[in-house]
Amino acid sequence: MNMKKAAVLLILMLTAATFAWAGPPQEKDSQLERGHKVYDKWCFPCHGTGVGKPGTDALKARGQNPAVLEERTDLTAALINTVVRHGVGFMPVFRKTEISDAELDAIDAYLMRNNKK
Amino acid sequence: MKVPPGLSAKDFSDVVKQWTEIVGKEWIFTSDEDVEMYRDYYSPLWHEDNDPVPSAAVAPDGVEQIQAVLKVANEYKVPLWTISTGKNLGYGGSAPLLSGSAVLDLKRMNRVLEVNDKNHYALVEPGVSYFDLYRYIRQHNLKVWLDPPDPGWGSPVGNSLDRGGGYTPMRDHFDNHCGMEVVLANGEVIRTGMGALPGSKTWQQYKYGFGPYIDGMFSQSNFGVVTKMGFWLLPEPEAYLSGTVTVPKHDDIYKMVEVFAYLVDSSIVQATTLITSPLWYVRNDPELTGIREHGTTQDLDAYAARKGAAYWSVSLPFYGPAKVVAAQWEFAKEKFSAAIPGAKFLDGASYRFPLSDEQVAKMADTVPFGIPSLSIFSMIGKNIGHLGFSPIIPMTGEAVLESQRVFTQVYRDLGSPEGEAASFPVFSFFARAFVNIYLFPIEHDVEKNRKTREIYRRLIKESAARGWGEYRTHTTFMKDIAETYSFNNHSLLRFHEMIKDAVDPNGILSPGKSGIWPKRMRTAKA
Amino acid sequence: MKVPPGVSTSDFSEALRQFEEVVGKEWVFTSDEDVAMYRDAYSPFYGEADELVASAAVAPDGVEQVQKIVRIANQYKIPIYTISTGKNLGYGGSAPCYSGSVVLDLKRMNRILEVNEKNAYCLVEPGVSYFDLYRYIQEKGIRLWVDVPDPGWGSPVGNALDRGGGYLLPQFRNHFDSHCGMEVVLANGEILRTGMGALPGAKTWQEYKSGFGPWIDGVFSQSNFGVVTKMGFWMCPAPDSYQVGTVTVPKYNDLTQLIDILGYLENTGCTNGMPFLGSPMLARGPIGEQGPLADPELTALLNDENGPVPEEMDAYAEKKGVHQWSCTVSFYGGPQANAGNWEFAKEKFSAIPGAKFTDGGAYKLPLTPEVQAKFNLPQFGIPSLQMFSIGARSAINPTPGEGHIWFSPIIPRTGEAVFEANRVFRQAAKELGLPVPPFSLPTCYWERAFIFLFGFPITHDPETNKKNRKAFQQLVKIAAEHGWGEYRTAPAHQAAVMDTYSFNNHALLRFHETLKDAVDPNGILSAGRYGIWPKHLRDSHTWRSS
Amino acid sequence: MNARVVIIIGAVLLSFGAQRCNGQEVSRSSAWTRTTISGQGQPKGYVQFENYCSMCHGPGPGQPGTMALQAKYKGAEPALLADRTDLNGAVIKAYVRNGISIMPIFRKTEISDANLDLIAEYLTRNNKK
Repeated sequence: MNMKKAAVLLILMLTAATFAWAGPPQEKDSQLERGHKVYDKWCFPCHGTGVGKPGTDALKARGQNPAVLEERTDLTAALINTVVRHGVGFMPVFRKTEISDAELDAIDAYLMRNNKK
Repeated sequence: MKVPPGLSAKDFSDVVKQWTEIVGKEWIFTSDEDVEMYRDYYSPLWHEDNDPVPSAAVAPDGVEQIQAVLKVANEYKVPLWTISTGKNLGYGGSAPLLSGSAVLDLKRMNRVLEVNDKNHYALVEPGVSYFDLYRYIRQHNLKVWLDPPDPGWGSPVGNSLDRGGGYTPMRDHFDNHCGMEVVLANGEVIRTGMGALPGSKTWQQYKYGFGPYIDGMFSQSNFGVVTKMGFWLLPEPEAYLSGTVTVPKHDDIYKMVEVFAYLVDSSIVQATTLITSPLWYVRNDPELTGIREHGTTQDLDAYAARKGAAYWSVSLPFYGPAKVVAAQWEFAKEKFSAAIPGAKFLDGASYRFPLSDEQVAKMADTVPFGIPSLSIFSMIGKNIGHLGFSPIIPMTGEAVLESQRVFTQVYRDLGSPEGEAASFPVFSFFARAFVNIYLFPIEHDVEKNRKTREIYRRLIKESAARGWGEYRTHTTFMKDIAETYSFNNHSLLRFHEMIKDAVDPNGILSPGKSGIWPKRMRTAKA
Repeated sequence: MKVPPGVSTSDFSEALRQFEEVVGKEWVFTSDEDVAMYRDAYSPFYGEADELVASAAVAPDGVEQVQKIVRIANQYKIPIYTISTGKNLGYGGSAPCYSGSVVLDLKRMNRILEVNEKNAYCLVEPGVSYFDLYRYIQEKGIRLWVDVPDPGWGSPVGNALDRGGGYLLPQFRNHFDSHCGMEVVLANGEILRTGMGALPGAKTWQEYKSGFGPWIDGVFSQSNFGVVTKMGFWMCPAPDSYQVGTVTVPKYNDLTQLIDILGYLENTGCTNGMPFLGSPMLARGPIGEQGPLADPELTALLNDENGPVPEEMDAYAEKKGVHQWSCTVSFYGGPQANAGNWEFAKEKFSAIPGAKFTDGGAYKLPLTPEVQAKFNLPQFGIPSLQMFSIGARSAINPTPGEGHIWFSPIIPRTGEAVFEANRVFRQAAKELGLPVPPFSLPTCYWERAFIFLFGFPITHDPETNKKNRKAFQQLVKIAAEHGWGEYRTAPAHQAAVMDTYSFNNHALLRFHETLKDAVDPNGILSAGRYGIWPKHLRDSHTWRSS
Repeated sequence: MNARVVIIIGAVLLSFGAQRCNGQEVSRSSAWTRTTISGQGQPKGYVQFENYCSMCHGPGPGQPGTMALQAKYKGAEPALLADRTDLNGAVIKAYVRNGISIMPIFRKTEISDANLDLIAEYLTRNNKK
């Protein structure tokens, strides 16, 4: 799927419904699909679109553009893992019983899917 | 590797080896990096040497594994600290009270066992978060609501056992639970209420069962590991309406609270709201602070009139059939107008249910409509964390005034960590009493946190002196607050200790929770 | 003079002497005549050797005296049995569970300590009866209602601790649920206060239930872990208006949808009064207004060996032009809100084809005496003893029995459960030679669950009582096999019922016993109550079927 | 106690749910809506009788005691205890201290001997001397 179509599909999906959770990751899901589902479960409530998303609001207030993590193309696994495992600002730590290492790798893959190669 | 107090390194490595056989290498955490993740991220002791950190964490995925873990813990007298999701932030998070304890992390036990939308109840494990349960309900298109607390990432089991509250008519979470399964310290499994009857058909329908009702013993305590809990849910109401009442004068608070109490006690207002003063937004105006210091209530009234601001305001939430919520609002307006000359009324939001996803997307605060969110974190300012100070005060005007006066006086004496006078919003989370909830900012700043702790401890004393007690607190202050409940030479705490020694003789479950220590640690602690 | 089992005569007379020093000679009862007054007037063993009787009774008039008595009992290992008013008739009355115990009679402790109108609560001692509290409120013109059970001579403390129920709004008619704060004398004689009461000078003892740390109040209900000497209760502010209405539905299977809709209306707070299920066709309505079934054809349909056939019942109902089920719902609150709620209820019930409605009227409160006479007093917070006119001698009941005890299983809040319970209990009644009930509808005391109430007559004929006891315990077993457990029962059957709550090899009872040995090591408090025996009596008394 | 009786009671009692219904014409007395009983101008023992006995033996419909005595004597004796002239202290005390039919026992902590004497005095005030 070329990048442009993926981006359009993504935006469509996000604005269509804030409740985008597509159920728990299945065996057959690709790494990207797994990452997206885990992201929706754990990160969307703070970093999603729409009103009252503290993570997006905080990043917007700090001048981060785009503030929505899924729209960024500059995130790295190292940065994501540090933030998830050590917390930043009022975002607390997420333990391995919450987000396992495998799930964190899938989130990394999902958030870096649009990075320039 | 850290070792729990009272154990040798060799013993603890035996323990870790046996636990690893039980839960598997992936679910036992002993490396520094892993253990650090269990620190309380909002700890008021951040970066100080007595900031508690566990020696290890073990994550079972079911009752059998818990029983096996407890068997080993009993053998070696390993102090454990049970958490459900560990998101009890502001009250201790995922860290133990006794540093070096091993955390029993139940997050992996996240099965939604049943949701029944004909008799409106759910049965869940401790690891199920409000988000998980909400998603389950949406996926199965069930016509019931949850009652989430502000942050939705905690769990119904963990939050209700710590006696948290929410915003819909089902706001008293512990009161709305029905039936529990508990693993005792000796590894035995009991089921409370109707659950003790094998094949019971009413475990989530009748709370008490037969004989003594012991569920309350497992809340805010360390007498067992709760592994399942049932909850009564609210069937989806037809409509919601809110209306705001404002009164002009300082002394109108007496009558306002009286009418409010009548409406709440008669179940006309059935959900959580808060009493505020519009003057809070200008609290730093020197003219106002001057009047507060030296002026009379008439001066305050004149100031409010000059500013065109009402002195007090309360918004009333109504849930029910559309015709009825409108009638309840009219009835409430009649009562307030009859009691308080100059009372004004403003129609607030009104909704018909179910809400569309588009409506929800545009709502800043979905929690009063049973939809979990984390938007609270957008509302409470940008410091790292928060620490709740929450005394229960009577539902009277006198108590509202006196609590504001006493608590702001403490700030005046000790100086506020971030410069401005605090205000202590008065919430009606609980049916018959108010609760002041003040969220102290927690910073990654040792000096500021020390100051916060000093003020916190002074507030505890000032409240106790006036007959107000806290309903819940952070692990750091559990000892201080347990000590204020001292009737008849601490007879209640001694009763708790009597039960603790009977149900947990080796003292392995959550030592120190709510001030309850096992026998072998009491002598050391006293 | 009787002596408690396991106590020497010398120890017992020394203990009695010390009791007399504490409460005065006048309030220690040892003569046969006085002690006989503590018999359970409705005992299932009336007049038999196994009747549970007291050896003596002692009546303190305050907490300090209770402490002294408990300490004396500890010293001489005297089994004592606590009663508040002793009017727990049908559930044990004033007699002990462990025959030969000394009854600790708290009736003299009848102080009303506080009634707060603004925050709608009271604090009372165990000897205060519903009549006393109601009279106090009437005298003072306090605009609060008391939630009363059927008989008004019992006490809020005793009834709540045995988990009885009443007739007003849900949060009040569950009496234990509506309590707030307790004072308890422990077996070692120490006093503790629960909830906010543990904070000296607490201002919210009757306003916030659970205090800080474990909430232990439940441990002292239906148990023997302490002597409760004070209890607070949330009371109902006098409502503005009352409205009532009845829906009837034609078909046999309509009952299921009727109950589901009722569940929705109750759980959303729309109908806040206590609902009543009835049956115009079967003349099942409130107790006392339902004579035996007149029409043999209907009785035959009901007693069909595999239970009533819906199509046949529908045909009969149509022929007679009568509806099969009724549900009466009521509303307390502002008049417009009541009317709105009744309209909404009718809308919801109209989903059942053929549903018909009768408006029972809307009334400003308090009711005028003429209107009050039309309604049942407990639903307006007025205590009475009218309930006994059902069991007493009357035109339709020329030779009454001596009393009643209750078989009261909890069944799910569904139509299916009501049909199944009737099928199961009708079959059991046939097999046990009991009078077969035509069709029984459950009561709606508790939110979210039903109680199936069966009154067993008590007679003064040992043979009849023996037969009824055996039948009672059979019904307990049969109910348990279907997942239905009793919520409360008389001492004679408490062990048998507790035995059905046997999950994981009786783990719950063993947990109760662990607590008992910790809080009452000498086992002096109310031995045997709800199946909990002290260590030294456990092996000889615990009744285990398997 | 013959079987027939048990059946009647059984039929009435077995579906004895402590149910109540309203809306239909059901008469209930409101004996207990009065406030505290004052003794002025009343014979000795009137207040005690009203306090402890009137909720079952008072006037008006739905009074279990009055109904029972009406069914028992069918008018040969007044159904209201207060109107009886044939009672004596011993009989009254026997019923109160031992119970009769579904009337349970009243202990001394409920009705003291002194109050019971006063009640007996009240109920025998019209006996022929």
